[in-house]
Amino acid sequence: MDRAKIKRELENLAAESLPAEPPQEEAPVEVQAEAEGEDKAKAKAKKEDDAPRKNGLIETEYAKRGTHLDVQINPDQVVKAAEILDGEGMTLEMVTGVDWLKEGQLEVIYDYSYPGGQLFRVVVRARVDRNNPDIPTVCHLYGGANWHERETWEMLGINFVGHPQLEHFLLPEDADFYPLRKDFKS
Amino acid sequence: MSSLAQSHLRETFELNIGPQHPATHGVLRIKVVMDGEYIDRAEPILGYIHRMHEKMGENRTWNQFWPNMGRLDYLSAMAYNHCYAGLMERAAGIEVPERAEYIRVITAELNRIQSHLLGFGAYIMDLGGFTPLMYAMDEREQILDLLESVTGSRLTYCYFRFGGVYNDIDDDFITGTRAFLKRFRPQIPMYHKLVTGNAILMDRLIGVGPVSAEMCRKYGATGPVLRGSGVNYDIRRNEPYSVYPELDFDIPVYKECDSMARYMVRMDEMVQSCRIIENALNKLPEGPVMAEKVPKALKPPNGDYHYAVEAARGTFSMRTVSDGTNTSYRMRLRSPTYSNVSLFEEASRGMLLSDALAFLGSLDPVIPEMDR
Amino acid sequence: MSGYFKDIITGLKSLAVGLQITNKEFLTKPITLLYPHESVKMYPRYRGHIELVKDPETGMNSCICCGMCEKGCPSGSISVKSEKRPGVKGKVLTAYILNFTTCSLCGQCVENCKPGAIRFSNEYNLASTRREDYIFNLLEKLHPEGIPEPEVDPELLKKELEKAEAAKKAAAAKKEAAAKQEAAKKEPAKEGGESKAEEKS
Amino acid sequence: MMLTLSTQLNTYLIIGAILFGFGIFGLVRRPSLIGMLIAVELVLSGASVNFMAFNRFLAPDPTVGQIITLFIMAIAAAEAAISLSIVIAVYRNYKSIEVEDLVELKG
Amino acid sequence: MNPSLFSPEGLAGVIFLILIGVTMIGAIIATCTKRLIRSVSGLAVCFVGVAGLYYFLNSPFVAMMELLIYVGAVCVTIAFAIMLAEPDEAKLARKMSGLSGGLAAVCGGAVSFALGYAAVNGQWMAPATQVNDGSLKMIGASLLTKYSMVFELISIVLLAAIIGSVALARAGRRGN
Amino acid sequence: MLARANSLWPLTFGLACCAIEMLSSGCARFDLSRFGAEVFRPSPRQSDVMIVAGTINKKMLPAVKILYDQMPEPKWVIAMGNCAISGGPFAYPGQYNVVEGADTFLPVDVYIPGCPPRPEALIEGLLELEEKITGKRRWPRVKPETMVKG
Amino acid sequence: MEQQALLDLLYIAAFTLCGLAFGFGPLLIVYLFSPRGTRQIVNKTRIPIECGMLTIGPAWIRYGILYYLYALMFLAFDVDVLFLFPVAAVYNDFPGIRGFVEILLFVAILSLAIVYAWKKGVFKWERKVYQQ
Amino acid sequence: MNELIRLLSYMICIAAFLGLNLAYLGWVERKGAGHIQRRTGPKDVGPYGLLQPLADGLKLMSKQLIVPANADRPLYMCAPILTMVPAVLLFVAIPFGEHLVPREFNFGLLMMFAFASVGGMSILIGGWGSGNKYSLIAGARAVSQNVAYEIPMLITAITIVMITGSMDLNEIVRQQGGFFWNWNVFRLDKSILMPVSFLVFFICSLAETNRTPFDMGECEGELVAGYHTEYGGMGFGLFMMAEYANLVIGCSLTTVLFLGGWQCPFGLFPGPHWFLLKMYFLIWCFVWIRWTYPRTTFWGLLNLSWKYLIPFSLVNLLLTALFIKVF
Ligand code: SF4
Ligand code: SF4
Ligand code: SF4
Repeated sequence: MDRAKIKRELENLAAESLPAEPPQEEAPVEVQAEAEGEDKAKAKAKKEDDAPRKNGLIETEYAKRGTHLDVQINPDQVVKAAEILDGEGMTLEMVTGVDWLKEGQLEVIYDYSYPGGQLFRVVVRARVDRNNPDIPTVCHLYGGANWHERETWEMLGINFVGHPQLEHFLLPEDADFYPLRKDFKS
Repeated sequence: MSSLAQSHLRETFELNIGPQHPATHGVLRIKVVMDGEYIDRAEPILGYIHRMHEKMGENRTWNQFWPNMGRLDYLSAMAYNHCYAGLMERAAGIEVPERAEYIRVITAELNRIQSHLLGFGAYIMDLGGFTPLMYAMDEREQILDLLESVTGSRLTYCYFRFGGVYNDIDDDFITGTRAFLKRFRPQIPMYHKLVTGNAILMDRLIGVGPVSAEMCRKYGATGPVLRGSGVNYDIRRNEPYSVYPELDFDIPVYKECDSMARYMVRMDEMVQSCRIIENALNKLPEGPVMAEKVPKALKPPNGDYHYAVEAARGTFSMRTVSDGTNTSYRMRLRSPTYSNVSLFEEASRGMLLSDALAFLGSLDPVIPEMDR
Repeated sequence: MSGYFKDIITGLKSLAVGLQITNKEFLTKPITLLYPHESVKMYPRYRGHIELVKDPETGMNSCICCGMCEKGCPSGSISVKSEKRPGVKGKVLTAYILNFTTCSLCGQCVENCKPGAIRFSNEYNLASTRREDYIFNLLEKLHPEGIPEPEVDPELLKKELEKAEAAKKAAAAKKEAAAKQEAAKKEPAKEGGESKAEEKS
Repeated sequence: MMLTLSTQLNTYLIIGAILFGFGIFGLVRRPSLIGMLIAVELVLSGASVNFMAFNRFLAPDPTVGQIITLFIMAIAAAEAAISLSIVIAVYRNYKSIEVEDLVELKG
Repeated sequence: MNPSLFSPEGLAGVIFLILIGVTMIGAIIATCTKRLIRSVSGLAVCFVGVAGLYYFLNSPFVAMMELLIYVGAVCVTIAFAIMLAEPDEAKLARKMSGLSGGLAAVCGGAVSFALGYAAVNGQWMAPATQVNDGSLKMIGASLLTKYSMVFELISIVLLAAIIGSVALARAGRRGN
Repeated sequence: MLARANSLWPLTFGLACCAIEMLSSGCARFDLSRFGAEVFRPSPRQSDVMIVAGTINKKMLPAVKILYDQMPEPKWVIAMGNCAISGGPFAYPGQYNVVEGADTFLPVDVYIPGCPPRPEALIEGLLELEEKITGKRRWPRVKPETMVKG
Repeated sequence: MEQQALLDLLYIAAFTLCGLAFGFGPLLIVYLFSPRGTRQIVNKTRIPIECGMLTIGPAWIRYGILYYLYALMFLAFDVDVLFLFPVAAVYNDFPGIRGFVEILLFVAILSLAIVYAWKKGVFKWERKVYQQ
Repeated sequence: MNELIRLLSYMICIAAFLGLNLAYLGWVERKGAGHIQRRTGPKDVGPYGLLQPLADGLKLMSKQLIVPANADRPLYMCAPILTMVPAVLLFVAIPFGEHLVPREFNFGLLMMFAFASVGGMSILIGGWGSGNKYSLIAGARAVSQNVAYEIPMLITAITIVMITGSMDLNEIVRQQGGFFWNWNVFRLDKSILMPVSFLVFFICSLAETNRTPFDMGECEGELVAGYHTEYGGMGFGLFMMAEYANLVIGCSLTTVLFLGGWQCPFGLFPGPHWFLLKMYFLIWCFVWIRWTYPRTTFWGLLNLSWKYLIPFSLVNLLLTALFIKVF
């Protein structure tokens, strides 16, 4: 594992993804975020951290976040990122999703770590549109992603394109809801 | 000719194993496509004990989420408590008194021994031997007594708090723990004599269920599974948390990659846990067990937090997305057996049925933790 | 071929060792605890369902009906019913309903209770044929012979009456409420007895 | 009369004949190879009964018949083993043990 | 000459009748049921009966061998083969009825009638004298002496059977 | 009746945390076998009492129903743990996956509360069931005591 | 039939009856005393047990090639071994080496079968390798 | 007539003996298991739990029998009865004492094997008749195992026959009179492998009775409850009873063939008590072994038979043949 190399390549990737997101789209996101700033606590927190992040790579403070690198990229680049990290011997710890209801987006989070001597944790995120939540699968690279992606699909309705078996997993077979979406009510 | 071409169709049939089945450690269901005695495909089906922990994380306050941690992996609840405590302390920037950390480590390691004991017993029971389970449970009761005297419950501990632990340990506990260690240490060679050395068992475990290190990496398997595949990876060492860096212990690693290796890793980890406990008891400092000024209603700043601990079955990590309120925006629990068992499908291909179940047992799954 | 025989011999030896061990265990005394005939004592920290603490001095509970336990409970198992009685300081607990069937014994309620009016009981062997048995009224459980009327403090009553009679001023009432609030704020996690003492003074 | 049947040669011969007949009946009737094999076993045992009966009532050296019967048993066992494995082999190749299907496949 | 019902001879006669019944019922089950597994069970029942007949024919040894070999081995093997080859009998049931059944009945009836007729009407000569009692020891002795060839032959035949069947069964094994 | 009450064979059926306590109660310290109830049968056909130990969720529900159906009469159900009684800590308004109590669909005979109940409580539950079957209690009742530190 | 054999037969028959009684008796009692109806929730009492799931596929499956091989071997072997019985019974009565030679031959031929099967790998239960 | 009375009285005695054994072996097993596992075992039902078997039996009898919908009804019903018949029948030949034997058959040993082999078929049809995959697989396994272990058992028995020249069980016992070195286990002059042979026979009888470590038929870990998965109540009870009856028979046979039956080790006071002592000791060994070892795998079990037991017993057979000729 070569931390510098990973960082470099991910940075490239993130840089690539920057122009892919037109700046107009970013604007409403921020507006929305500000709109929700009515919440007092939120506003206070916002000073320290702004929630809707732009694409790009951040080097985070491990002691504070528990991760070293945090990179946000376009959905179509997750496979690329996975390839980079796989090539460096990283393992995919989990895949998960977050529903950003206010922004109308779903975020997919990939947690990578290095199962060797050195400690290195990388988070890769990608946001997809809530109405059209398609993202390529990384199953072919990481067998373990299979179950995680399946669960993410089940819980949040993120459609992993190319996933071999996107069926109900934790929920009963006839479940027709996405329980972890923020607008879910049983 | 076409009918001849079909002649080598597989003569397969499907078999349900679980959810109510003595070998699946609860309610795991495995749909097996069998080819005679061989497994063609074994697909685990989860969800029979899915308890919405992640959703509950979103609509309970940080404090109210505590009981869930004890019920994820009820066998090593302490480690899970530890993870949640660590996560929130990282998020809210709480300093934990040293004594509290030591107590956490001691109880978590006791809990680990307890978990491995049960895992050992249940595993041998899977393989048809009942007596080791009883012996293991007997030892386990001692640990439960100790832990009960501190925490008040036997399984589903809810003992840690943000910034420390619920209440201090007393001298009875310390002497009790020492006495237990003294009593327990000679038991392990006894288990080895009774069980590990047994020719029948060796025949069943050695070479069964090979899982390579590469496969572990691809599937994100951790804990004894990974260490049984020759990878020296343990969060307690590689991503040190709490006071583990100050304690001295070894990480057992076996290179054989088979069920026996995983089993041996667990057995050796018990010995190491004893060492850790002894060490920690010796170093146990005086002081408070609760940080001062921990707000009742915790509101960690906006953002993502991640924390990982080494639970009895592997890396348990939590990722929470806080939006600055007193509940989490998203709570993600990464349970070790979820990843460990996910490799079962690939690894069990072409195994004999009984081998596959021996293999499954060696992964030591706890189903409620998988399903969350 | 030598491996063949070696296998047999080591195998048989290991089997014999196993038999030895179980035989030894067979001859030792069982450790079973004969439960209905004998039972263990619970640890002081044992967490049974929660119960109200009986104040040794007054024989009453020390709940101030603040509702913190109710609010903090993750599973909503607690509901505190209280009312204001003349001559008694603070609210009076009329019913403390614990739905034990949803409780997870987490301890949040006990932690949240500032006056320490509740604690874990040592009841570890509950079993019944009816589900309703576990919706406890802890107050009734505390006083199985019937809930005693709270002691009416004559001075306080007098004071109250005086106040009521003397002016019936809204200001006075307001003042008292303010004082009460202050008292609640001032005394964090005080023992029940103390708050009682305060009540008397 | 009924109670002394066991001492009469004819009883055995008739039983043997009936068994034999059942065997033939089954042989014709059974559509599947294994069914036919079962029928053949019946035929063989019918023959053995006859042998034993003759041996008991008529033969000068009663060991001969017994040994022949034993030999028949051995042969029957061998035959069963071989024919069953043939059946299995056939089944594997044609996915059927029905005679008609086999005939069709040949054509 | 008729023994009383409760003398040992009489009881033996009753047992003999029962055995005949068992044999016949077994044979009927073996040939007439639809499910092959049932016919194997019938076959086993029939063999139990036949073993009893052998017993009445003064050769308990052969009777025991019948049980051991036919019931304990042949039937079990056939049952295994059924498990492997044709567990669902629906198709067979379809073909059981009709013409073939009638034909079979006629064939079987004719054969057994012919044989039975021949047997009953045949002029069987009673033996002069029996040289030995046909007991187990005598069988053993003759196997060791007079019929030693048979003895060895049996083992060779069976060896061939084992080798043949193993080879055959493995030949079809997938992957080979 | 007495015979039935003293030979209650439970179904090996553990769902979650409470199952571990069920297991412990079968083990050396508590030993259910004293009452002839240690014969955990894996097949519902051979068992008399179903100990629902743990959370039943919507996916498991049909299986539990089928298992109950497959048990031959006379049969009993023990709901062990708060989850089995009412959904326990997981039953909150708006939840989507937990069945709130085994008695919503099973005729439960004995309820054992706790999270998890101690093994003694399970034994007590069995005794309670015996009492229900025979109408008489043969066993002393135990009053809980607290250890005094010393 | 001789008296001896007759009595043997009677004993066997009597004990068979006894066995049948042991078998039928309890079932009869069950038949008389057991409850008739079963409390059901989803009417699934009589479906086969499959760990609480509905059964997949037919119950009578094609199964057991490996056993089958063993069964075949067993069949032949068993029959073989049985022929040793009468020989063994009289073995002592025949002085001379002939008996021994015969048994030796017999056993040798028998063992060939095991050797063959061993060589052929019948006793090897290896993990199958599937090509994906 | 005398014979008839004798027959009837033996029948009654055996039935009583058997009934008692079937009930209390279960108790012994549970109690033994308990003590081996540091617990007490059945205790509170009657003194020392002695009424436990009674309670179990009564309960099983009052339990409903459910015939699964797609079982093969006649086969399903027949199987438990059929397993019971040979198990009871075999007691007819067991010599409890010199004169305490229901019937001395001069082909007794062969008869034992012959009727025991019928039991295999009943397991098979039970497994098949249940209409359940687990039962079917487990039935096939159990029979396959029974079958595999019958061979070494037979070969060993043949060795004994060769030594004693008789198949009459009582005669075999009689020949082992005197001191214990005359027991067949220690007859090193007949073949130096005799103790090994005893071991082989012992292992085989373990396997034949489907006991752990060879309980493939039940293998709870894999196939729910084995071939009696679908049998509830008394159906299951019968299978269990047959298992215990077979246990008694297996141990009796081992005692008779190797341990000198009713003979006293020191040539004093031979009698049924010695027989029972030895038999129960063996049964206890079975229980002991059951609660000590894990289960073998299926192929391990078959291979044990084919790779070890059969070659050993064959070698022993040859050695015996040789020794008899040489000495
Ligand atoms: S212990 Fe926890 S769950 Fe139980 S009543 Fe108290 S706060 Fe609620
Ligand atoms: S927190 Fe304590 S004082 Fe407040 S209502 Fe609850 S029990 Fe009473
Ligand atoms: S009642 Fe508590 S311990 Fe039992 S299953 Fe539910 S959460 Fe787990």
